[in-house]
Amino acid sequence: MAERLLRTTYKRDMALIPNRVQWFWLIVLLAWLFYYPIFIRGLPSPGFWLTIAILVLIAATGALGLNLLSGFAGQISLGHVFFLGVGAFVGGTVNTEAFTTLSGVDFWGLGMPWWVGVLAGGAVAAALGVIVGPAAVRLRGLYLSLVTLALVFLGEWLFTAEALAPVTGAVRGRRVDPVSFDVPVLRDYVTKDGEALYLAALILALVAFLAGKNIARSRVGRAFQATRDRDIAAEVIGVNVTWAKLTAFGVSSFMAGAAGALLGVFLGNPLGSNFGGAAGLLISVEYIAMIVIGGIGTVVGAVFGALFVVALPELIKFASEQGWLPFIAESGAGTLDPAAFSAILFGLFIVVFLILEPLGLFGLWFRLRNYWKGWPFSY
Amino acid sequence: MAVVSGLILEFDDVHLSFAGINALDGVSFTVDEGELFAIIGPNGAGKTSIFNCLNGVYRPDRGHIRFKGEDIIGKKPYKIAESGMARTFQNIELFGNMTVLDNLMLGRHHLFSSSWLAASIWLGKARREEIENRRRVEEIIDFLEIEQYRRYPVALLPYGIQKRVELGRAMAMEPSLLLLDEPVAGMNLEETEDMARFILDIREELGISMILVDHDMGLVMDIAERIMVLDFGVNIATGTPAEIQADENVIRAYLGEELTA
Amino acid sequence: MTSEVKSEVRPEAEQAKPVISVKNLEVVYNDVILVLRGISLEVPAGSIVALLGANGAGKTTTLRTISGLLDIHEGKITKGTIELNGERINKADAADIVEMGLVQVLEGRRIFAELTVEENLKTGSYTVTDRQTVTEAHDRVMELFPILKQRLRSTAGYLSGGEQQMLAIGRALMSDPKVLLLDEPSLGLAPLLVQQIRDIIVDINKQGTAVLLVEQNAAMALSIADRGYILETGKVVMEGDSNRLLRDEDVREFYLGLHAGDDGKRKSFRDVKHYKRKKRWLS
Amino acid sequence: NGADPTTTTSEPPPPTTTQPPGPTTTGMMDELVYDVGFDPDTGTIKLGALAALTGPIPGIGASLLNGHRVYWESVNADGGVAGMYPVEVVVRDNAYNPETNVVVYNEIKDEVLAFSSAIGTPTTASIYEDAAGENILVAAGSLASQWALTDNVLLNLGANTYFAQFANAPYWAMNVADPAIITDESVVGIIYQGDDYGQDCKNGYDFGQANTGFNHQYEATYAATDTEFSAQIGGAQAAGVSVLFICALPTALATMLGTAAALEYSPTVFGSSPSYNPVLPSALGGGDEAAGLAVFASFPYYGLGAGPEFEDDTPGMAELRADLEAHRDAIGVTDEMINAFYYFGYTQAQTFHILLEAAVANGDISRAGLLAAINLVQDVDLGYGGAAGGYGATPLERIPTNEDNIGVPVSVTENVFGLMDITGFFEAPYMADWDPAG
Amino acid sequence: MNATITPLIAQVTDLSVGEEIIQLTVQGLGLGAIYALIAIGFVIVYKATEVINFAHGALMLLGTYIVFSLMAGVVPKGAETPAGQQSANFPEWLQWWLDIPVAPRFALSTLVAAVIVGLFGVLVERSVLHKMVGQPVFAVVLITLGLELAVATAVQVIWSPQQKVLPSPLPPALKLQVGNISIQWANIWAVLAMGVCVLAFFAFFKYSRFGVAMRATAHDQEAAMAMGIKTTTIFAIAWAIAGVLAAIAGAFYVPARLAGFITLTPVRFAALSAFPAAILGGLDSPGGAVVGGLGIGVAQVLSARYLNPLFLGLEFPNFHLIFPYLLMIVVLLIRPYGLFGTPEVRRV
Ligand SMILES: Nc1ncnc2c1ncn2[C@@H]1O[C@H](COP(=O)(O)OP(=O)(O)OP(=O)(O)O)[C@@H](O)[C@H]1O
Ligand SMILES: Nc1ncnc2c1ncn2[C@@H]1O[C@H](COP(=O)(O)OP(=O)(O)OP(=O)(O)O)[C@@H](O)[C@H]1O
Ligand SMILES: [Mg+2]
Ligand SMILES: [Mg+2]
Repeated sequence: MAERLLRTTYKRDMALIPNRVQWFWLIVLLAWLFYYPIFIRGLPSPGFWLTIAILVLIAATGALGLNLLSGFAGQISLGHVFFLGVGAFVGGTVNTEAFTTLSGVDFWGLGMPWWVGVLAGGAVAAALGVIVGPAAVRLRGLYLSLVTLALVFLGEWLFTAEALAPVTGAVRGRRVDPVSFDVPVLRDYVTKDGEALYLAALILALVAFLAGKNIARSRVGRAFQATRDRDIAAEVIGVNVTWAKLTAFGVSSFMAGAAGALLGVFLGNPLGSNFGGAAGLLISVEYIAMIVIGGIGTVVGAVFGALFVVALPELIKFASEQGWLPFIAESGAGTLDPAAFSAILFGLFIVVFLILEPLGLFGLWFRLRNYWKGWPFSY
Repeated sequence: MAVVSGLILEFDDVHLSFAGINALDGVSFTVDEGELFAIIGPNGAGKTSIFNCLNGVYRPDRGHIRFKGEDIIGKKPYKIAESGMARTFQNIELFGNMTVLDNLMLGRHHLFSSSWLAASIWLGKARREEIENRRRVEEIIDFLEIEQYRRYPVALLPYGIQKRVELGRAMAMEPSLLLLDEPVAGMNLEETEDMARFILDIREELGISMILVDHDMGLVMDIAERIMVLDFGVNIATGTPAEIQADENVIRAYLGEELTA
Repeated sequence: MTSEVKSEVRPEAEQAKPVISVKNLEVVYNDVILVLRGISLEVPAGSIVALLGANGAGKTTTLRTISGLLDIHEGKITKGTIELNGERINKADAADIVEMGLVQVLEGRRIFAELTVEENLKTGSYTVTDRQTVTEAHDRVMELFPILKQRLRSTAGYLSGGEQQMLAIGRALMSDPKVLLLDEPSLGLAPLLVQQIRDIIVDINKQGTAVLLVEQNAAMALSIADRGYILETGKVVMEGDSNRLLRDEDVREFYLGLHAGDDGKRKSFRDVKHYKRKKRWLS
Repeated sequence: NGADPTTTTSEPPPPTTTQPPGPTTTGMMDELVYDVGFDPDTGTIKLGALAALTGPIPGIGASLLNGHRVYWESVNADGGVAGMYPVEVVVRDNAYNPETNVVVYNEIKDEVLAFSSAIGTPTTASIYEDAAGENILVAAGSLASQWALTDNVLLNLGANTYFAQFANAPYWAMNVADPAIITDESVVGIIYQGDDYGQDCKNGYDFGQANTGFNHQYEATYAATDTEFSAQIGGAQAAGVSVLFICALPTALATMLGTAAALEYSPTVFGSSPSYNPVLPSALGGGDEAAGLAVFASFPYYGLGAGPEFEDDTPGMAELRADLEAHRDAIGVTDEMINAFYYFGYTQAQTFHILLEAAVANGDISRAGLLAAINLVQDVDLGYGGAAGGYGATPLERIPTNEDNIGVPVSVTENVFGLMDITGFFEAPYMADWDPAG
Repeated sequence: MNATITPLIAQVTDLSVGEEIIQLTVQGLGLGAIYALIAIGFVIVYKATEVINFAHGALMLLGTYIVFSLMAGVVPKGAETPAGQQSANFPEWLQWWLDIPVAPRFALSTLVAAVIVGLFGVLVERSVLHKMVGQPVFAVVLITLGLELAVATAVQVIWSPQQKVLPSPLPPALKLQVGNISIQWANIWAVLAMGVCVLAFFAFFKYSRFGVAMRATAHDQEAAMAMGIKTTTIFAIAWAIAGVLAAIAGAFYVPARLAGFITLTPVRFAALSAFPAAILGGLDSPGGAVVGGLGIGVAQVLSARYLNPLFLGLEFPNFHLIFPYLLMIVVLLIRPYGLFGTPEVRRV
């Protein structure tokens, strides 16, 4: 136990998981995450629990990226969905074989393994992320946010353009093949496309989380935060703020693009208008909601936030459709039916939650953790 | 690099103006290697503006600034920082959400060379660098006696400690010229004494040249070797503390009768 | 430089009824951090009272509590009362307290950086409806700080540190307050200006404004104050007539830098060794 | 497709026609084969409906769903499918959002036999491949002709695709209408929404143009969020367009026509469904329906894919009205829900019902059995006065109808669907040549 | 079923290119006036709180439906709500209201809606945002987003999601002919309404002490309070004004932009389309909102007419969708705080 209190080397002090207790819980958590698809096989509506989990993992990856950009580097971006879209189409093109639809439209495709698609989606998104550069260098705060909003509309315009049809399928979207693992060991573990996608999304999310943690605690993360808090002072003490901003856009777009590649798989037929216009803006805003509700500027916060924003509305809906919530009209009655009720409830939930806990779930978690740390001598 | 013997800084006929205000109107001075040079003057005289010109935050309209023999006008602030100029600020410019450790590590940002990709994997060089720089930062923390605050977000620390952390951050940059903008403003006597001690020790132990700006005449007169007095962007006197204290112009424009009495 | 200003104090001020009276005040931040541990102090009408103490002692907190700005810092009064002119203001809104004539100059300038100097001054007269008063107050501020007059249309955020401090004080004077709380007004001001500020405070006070003055520059503060309080970690450890405080050995050593053995002369900073000392009143 | 967790990878579905995998069939009908979504104890068939009850089109979503529910309610009132298998519809809201659609689809797909209603083209696109992998039949709440190419997505026999609407109309305007509306002197143009819907219209228009050779001179797109159309309308005007095809949503159509009227530009307009809406005249007239109808007549306006009128005395409409009256209170159908989307939902259920009946008659209501039943349903007459529709064995034959019908606006008091059919169902001779696959 | 209508040959008017540009500019100004009205709503809340109010669209929606209820004589009852004027269900004692001629009734309805939504804005501020004083700006932004979802869905539930018709004195075909140029009355009134709002706004800032107080509050709430500024009053005023502007914008949006046809979504998301206008002019500048709104409106129409065909030929349709954003980016790269926005003070 002494080890838990005293750290004798800097190496140990700076380790991500400095003690055995934390290692223990981490391993429990990981084991549970990998066991999850097997666990839910026995539940009613396993498909629901699996899709929700996949969406949460994909969203968490995207949110981790946005959190580095907005939470750490302070560049609030409304254009995140654009990079998800780039990832979806590029990733889809890379991991799907070329094909021709029945109506004779040719699609490009490389038929590579899923992770190549993920990397390619990330790389292309990162490259495009840097185009925001000139604006990011000159603009600040909400002005920059609203300029990144342009990406949402630019994205819709590009993704639905007939000229890019071999990649995006223009207005009709493109087909994206499922993820597959050609590993015999996993035969009983991955029995369905959905489980394969879950595994891929889990691996990606874990990698993104680790990378996010490392970036946050390294010189890069510090430079991001310095840029966010006081950019002039940061520059004076030796931080190249332009570099920091571009790196932040690059890294965050990379994660968005990688997440987008799997989102494309999830959607099966990603469509330009999913990633642009009003629908796209809502997605961007959802990502901002994730990092704010999770706790802005904290790496775990992004994950909490993804869980809250993606899973909660579905769970409320699930609950009200199961009839667990009272006083609701039947679906489609055009009044307070489960769907409308869930939407109102979710809206109010955000309001109430942020009033009570403006620092987000991370703030809540922080307080709980401190409470338990001190237990039984809390306060 | 052509180092003019003994001079670390030459500030030569610098003019700077903002929408009709002449903040600096042809100011010249030099700082010797290892010297503790002070700049004083009434509020709005242009002291902070001189620092901002040195750092590359402001670009003078006219004039030359040579640091270690190299003209630095037009260079980016971070480049100037890399070449060895560090600074504390009149209004504390620490990163309030970050811990003392992180603030100090930030001072060493330019001493790293690993890429963001390496950082995200935290292997090899990236990790080695983090650990090595951490070691140096701990030395500074020991020196400034702020061990107990190491992991506190700086925003929670008392004002006097924050000022000390800011000094630590500047030290962490391994500078050859240190600019101190009102390091003891708002401090009580005890803290001022501590700060004076640190400044003197830094100079003695590390031999770093310094430019000190402050309105605490006790401090300035006690520790500065040479003082320049600025009024409305014009250099009205330069000399030793004793000379300055006796200067009629300086008394009229800045010191007032009481202090010298 | 000690106490020649003292003699100007009118003797009746000592007996006057307090405008501010704080009794047994206890303040907690975030429900857990106990900062003031039962403070009592009084500001008699028409007097200047100095509040001294180390960093973090709770001086700013005391002022905040009086002017109703505790809420916004997640602070709470858990015990004690505050009275302004005999009226209990524990729960009063900051804006209402200003309407009652009490204005605070916040620590750290806190000017509105994006507004011009003139607009900043306008916010100071927000509560005043009488145009005449505003014009007079404006003229007075211009007279006190001529440099601000040249800068009326400048963006306040671009003023130098000292100019901003002047603006902060000037802004508070715009409403012609009856009670003025000053939190470190001399911070970052040139020596000449510190003298001027001191004179201004005396001047304002002469016009009937009571002043509660928080200062690190103890010499300056005590030279004009009628009374002084010394705060350490949330408690009043010493209080009294400022002449008495000025004679106190500890105060002389720790607040004025004058040492008993040195013929009352200040020791050079070069000679002060870096060591931790003990204050007698704490031991 | 792979998004969806329970897709068996690439292996063909287990055969269900010979031996049911579930508990052996007992009770009702010994030889009935089933797998998912059928409760042998109660004989209940469970169907899924993916509806848009929040999000961008909750009004349309509610109408469509209610038409659907009323129909099944009436089926159940008669004892159910084949008079003995009642239908239970499990409804989920997809908010017209593909991502949500995948989630809710997965939530209920393991308990339902098929999806008798799934609103929207982009939403349906997100699930149909997964559904195909599991032999799940999906009835699309969409008029996109692309569904003709899929094995497991069912088009509504009671409605015409956008393609068919625009491909047939020129023929009617040139050869049937008297006097001809499009002549050699006519300059023809098209304004369409820049999405999959508009694209389908545009393809139909192009096909019609290629076959009739009308003088096409102008083409412009707009975006679904646009509220200002003077550029598109002004462009048509400047190009001298005298017959304008518009593929839009009601708000956009109203705004376009209002702008055209203000610009004193009155081309003959052909609008796809659902461009027209029965309350549009009232809107265009500022609340005065008669004034608005006059504006429509001044172009004049022809509504394509008009469908029947509410008061038609065809057997189909008689039944629709009767079912509505009988069950509206139970379902909660209000007056304002009764519109073309209600009709769509109703006929969609009707189309689906025919398939179910065929499957039951065939003794197999497993998922594969239901899919196979598509081929059993040919030349069905829904009873609305049109030619028979039906499905064929190959995707290319699964175009339920290549017909169109055209109506003109009338007062909503005359016809709650708003358009008076002036042509009946008709099909241009060249429609037989259409090959959606090339 | 036989064709009863004889088709006409379209009347093609011959506008010269110059006239056509004027005609399109006039239309663009009508579009821009609405953008400006909405953008001013953003500006006021931003000015007082530095928050982008995502709930503005929901306030607009609420205003629109209140105007609808008053104009069509409809008491909302969820799914039972009748669709239009034909089925008005106002009680007997309110019939006199429906006898008022349409034009004054529209003006009165707009006024009533403005008051109600203004009060609703105050209510929202008091009950929710009030508690967020001193909290991180983005938490507040998100709260407005949560409010948007709740309020907009509540409107859907209260009035039912089915399409409605807003009876108004401004049907789209009603126009003023000036030479060869037609100007729709709906546009004229939109511009007038916008103008009146802006003038009232300027007067309010000039002749009341709230203007400076509002900016002070946004910048530093504590310092503002120390100056005796009741920051809660300031916030309430800002939200009240935003509510009033939203209702007015909603009332004019439907006849001028949607041809009197109400469905939820276009109104709800209308506010988003005014972002470029607000930012182009400078987020804290009402004058900027006007210039930005009108500028973007005109640019959008002209680009749709003259640039779209070019891009359509390249298989990139609907260029006019992104043109306002491109314009916005170019302006911001030159002037980072918009045309008239206040630059942030940045110094060390
Ligand atoms: N960025 C700026 N824009 C406009 N004016 C400026 C700017 N920076 C400084 N000034 C003006 O230049 C003059 C010099 O300012 P500076 O901050 O250098 O003074 P200082 O000598 O540091 O004063 P203090 O002792 O009060 O800190 C002041 O009058 C100030 O208002
Ligand atoms: N908002 C807050 N939340 C929690 N603790 C606080 C808060 N504000 C102040 N404190 C703590 O309360 C104590 C007293 O603070 P205060 O600012 O009143 O001291 P002070 O005497 O004014 O010091 P200084 O001379 O540094 O201004 C300090 O320890 C400080 O850390
Ligand atoms: Mg300065
Ligand atoms: Mg203080």
